[in-house]
Amino acid sequence: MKRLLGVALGILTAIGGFVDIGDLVTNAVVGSRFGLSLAWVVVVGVVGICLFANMSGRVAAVSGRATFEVIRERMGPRAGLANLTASFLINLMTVTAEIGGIALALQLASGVSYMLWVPFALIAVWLVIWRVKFSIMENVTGLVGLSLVVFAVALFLLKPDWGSLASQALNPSIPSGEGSGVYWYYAIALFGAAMTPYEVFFFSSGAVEERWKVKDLVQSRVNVLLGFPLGGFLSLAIAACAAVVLLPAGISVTTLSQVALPVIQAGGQLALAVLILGVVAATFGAALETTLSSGYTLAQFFGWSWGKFRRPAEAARFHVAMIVVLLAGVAVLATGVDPILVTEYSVVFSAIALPLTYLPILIVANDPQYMGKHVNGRAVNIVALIYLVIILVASVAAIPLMIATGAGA
Amino acid sequence: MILNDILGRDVMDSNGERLGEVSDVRFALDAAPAQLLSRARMVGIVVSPRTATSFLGYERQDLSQPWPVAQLLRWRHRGSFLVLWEDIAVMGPDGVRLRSEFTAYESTLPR
Amino acid sequence: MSKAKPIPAQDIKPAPRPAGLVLDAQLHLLDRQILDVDGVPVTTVDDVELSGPAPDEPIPEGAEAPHITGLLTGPVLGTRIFGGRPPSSRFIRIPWDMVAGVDTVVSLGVRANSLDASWVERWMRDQVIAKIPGGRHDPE
Amino acid sequence: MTRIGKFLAAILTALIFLGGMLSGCAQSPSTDALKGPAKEAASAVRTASLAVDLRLQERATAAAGTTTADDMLKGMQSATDELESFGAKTQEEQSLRDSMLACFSTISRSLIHARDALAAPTSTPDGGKNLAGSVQLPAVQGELRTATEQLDELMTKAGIQ
Repeated sequence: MKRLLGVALGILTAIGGFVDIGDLVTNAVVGSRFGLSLAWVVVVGVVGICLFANMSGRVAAVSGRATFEVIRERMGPRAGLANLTASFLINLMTVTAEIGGIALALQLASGVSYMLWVPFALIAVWLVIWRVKFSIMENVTGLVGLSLVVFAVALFLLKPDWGSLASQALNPSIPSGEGSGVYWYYAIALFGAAMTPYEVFFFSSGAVEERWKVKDLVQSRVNVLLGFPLGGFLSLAIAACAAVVLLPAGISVTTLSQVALPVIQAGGQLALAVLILGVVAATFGAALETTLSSGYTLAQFFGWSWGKFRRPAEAARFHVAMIVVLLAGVAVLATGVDPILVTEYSVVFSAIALPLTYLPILIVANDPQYMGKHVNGRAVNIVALIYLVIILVASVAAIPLMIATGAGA
Repeated sequence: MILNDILGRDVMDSNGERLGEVSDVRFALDAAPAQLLSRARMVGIVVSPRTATSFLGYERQDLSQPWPVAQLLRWRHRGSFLVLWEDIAVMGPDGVRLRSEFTAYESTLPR
Repeated sequence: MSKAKPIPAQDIKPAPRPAGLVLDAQLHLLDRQILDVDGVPVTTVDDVELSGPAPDEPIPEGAEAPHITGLLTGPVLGTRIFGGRPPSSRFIRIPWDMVAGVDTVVSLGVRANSLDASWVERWMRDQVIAKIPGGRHDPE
Repeated sequence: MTRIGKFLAAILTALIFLGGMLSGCAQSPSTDALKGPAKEAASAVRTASLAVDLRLQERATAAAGTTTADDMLKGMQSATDELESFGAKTQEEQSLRDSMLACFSTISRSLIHARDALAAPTSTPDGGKNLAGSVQLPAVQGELRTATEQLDELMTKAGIQ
């Protein structure tokens, strides 16, 4: 019974933890402009993140090595540093976006400008990183983040034409008025939002934090294989809500307040309250994850002591690095840059950096020195290679598409 | 001497003909145990005729997964060989020169 | 760069097998994590120092093979990435005598705090982290 | 590997699209340069309209309503800036730009009205109508609708769908 409860808890936190500001915004933007015609990308992205998160978790549980240690060891210091620089900048952008997301959600709740909420969000995030135990942090934000299910409930309340939604999703076509370049640009953005590299840095380091062993692998696999797809289902619900309400109204999403409109229309003030709670929890959880990820990547590259299971004094450089990242993120927000814009760029840059992260994981997952008898099976390798090709193409196409479409304008 | 001084340097035979680059340096822990671990004695250098970036060691290990990455890397490093310390005449930042009667050994790692 | 002269495949002989553990530096040593005796990360293997020979000078026949004297960390990492070479006075050494094992990590037989390699960590701890309330307590 | 084929096709189309954009600029500069800000304005005014509707039905809170209106005002500001930087060459372009700018300022004005009306509480505990709130909201809604129609007309005239 207790074990079942543990499994259930794991799945619920995986669902709640899957959606972050990037998924929230990108899915709503896409839904409001392309309907569900990009739903297939979410499916492709979710399968990919399941595959590689599971692989990185397995490497961490079996060998005790987190992803960035593996990246440095396998790719050497030069390629490792290039990867570190890229991952760190993306992490920094994502931290900025998530803190902005917390503040924007609080503005939606209070009507007080988000800029005034930023310092509050910063201190709250830092306090949790400084003082709260890893498992508590994960479970609380994950469970509260689950209130984003309100998007799925709202979709039902809106009584959409299910047939037309299904046909949009199953026979994707580019809506009139949108260029194919923009369509593919957003395809890459959605893919990047689903497969953001920080998720595997966090997932593998989290496996070390929680001292997973080989016997925990089954549970981690269940968490990933059930939790992430259900999280992906939430992403689709966000897109569908926007497709049902905003697309016909001629509204294309550029702000978080617009993302909330379909939910308000469906469920009124109660739904709005649940939505804000969910957005705050999801972005707060993601802010924690991305801040920790930037600490993890730096510490693992340079071999510093790291981890929330240690006292801050026993992982001094790790904690200093995270404080610096948080302050840098807030400094970026203080310039008055639109957090939503930062989010949109961060998911596209994520897509660009994906190959650097996923190739070393795949190679180490095949190395018996690390993995013993737990090396990848043939089927996993085949699927992973197909994904590497997709990832590579998306990464190469991202910048040209960004320039050609004026970042999806 | 540090490893960075020789990794990636050109390897020449005694006539000055280029044979490749130092892609790795092999050690063996076969001396009498010291304090905690035996001394690590230098066995020799691994020479790759094409590229010094020993990419992931596929050429020396019995790894064949993931296909075709493993096969590709192995192919890129075909012709790698091991030269023992006894056959090295000079080594340093200017490169490595081998003695005239050097022997090339298979670079595969013992399992 | 000139093309390398290939060695005919039939001239490549099976290698003699040393008695002990065989390590390829690049493959098994460089860039691996170093843990202290309690499993606390100390640093990474940024380079490896050998007992000889004198660089670019002829090695006399029959000279004894060099061995690893220590693992290096600190500024040498920068030179491995960007080139150049720091003076050996700036190396931070972990003597090979302290190494207890080499696997997917390099483990030491001593505590991190006793090593030069951890001075930045100690400085950050004493000057920054310990001064923030709660820095020395377990997370709750 | 049709997916890869699709991606390759995407790169090709992107290049073609880029070319098309460049050549498109040469043919009808007015339409393409106006398209971005016009679409942004259209989306903003419709968003405000929806927010006012939801507030009238007492679904949206005052905080959510004003936040939305505020966000849309910011959007209008950037759309206006973009439109102002558009250098009109012909007489025709100039007049189109000027009427669009006028329309934009109408929209911005109605957005400010909307924000103020949205901020007020809609109903009092005794169920009676509050003077500042619900009385104003329908008027604001009318204002937003008129502005929307005006913009739509202009966009049709400029050949923007």
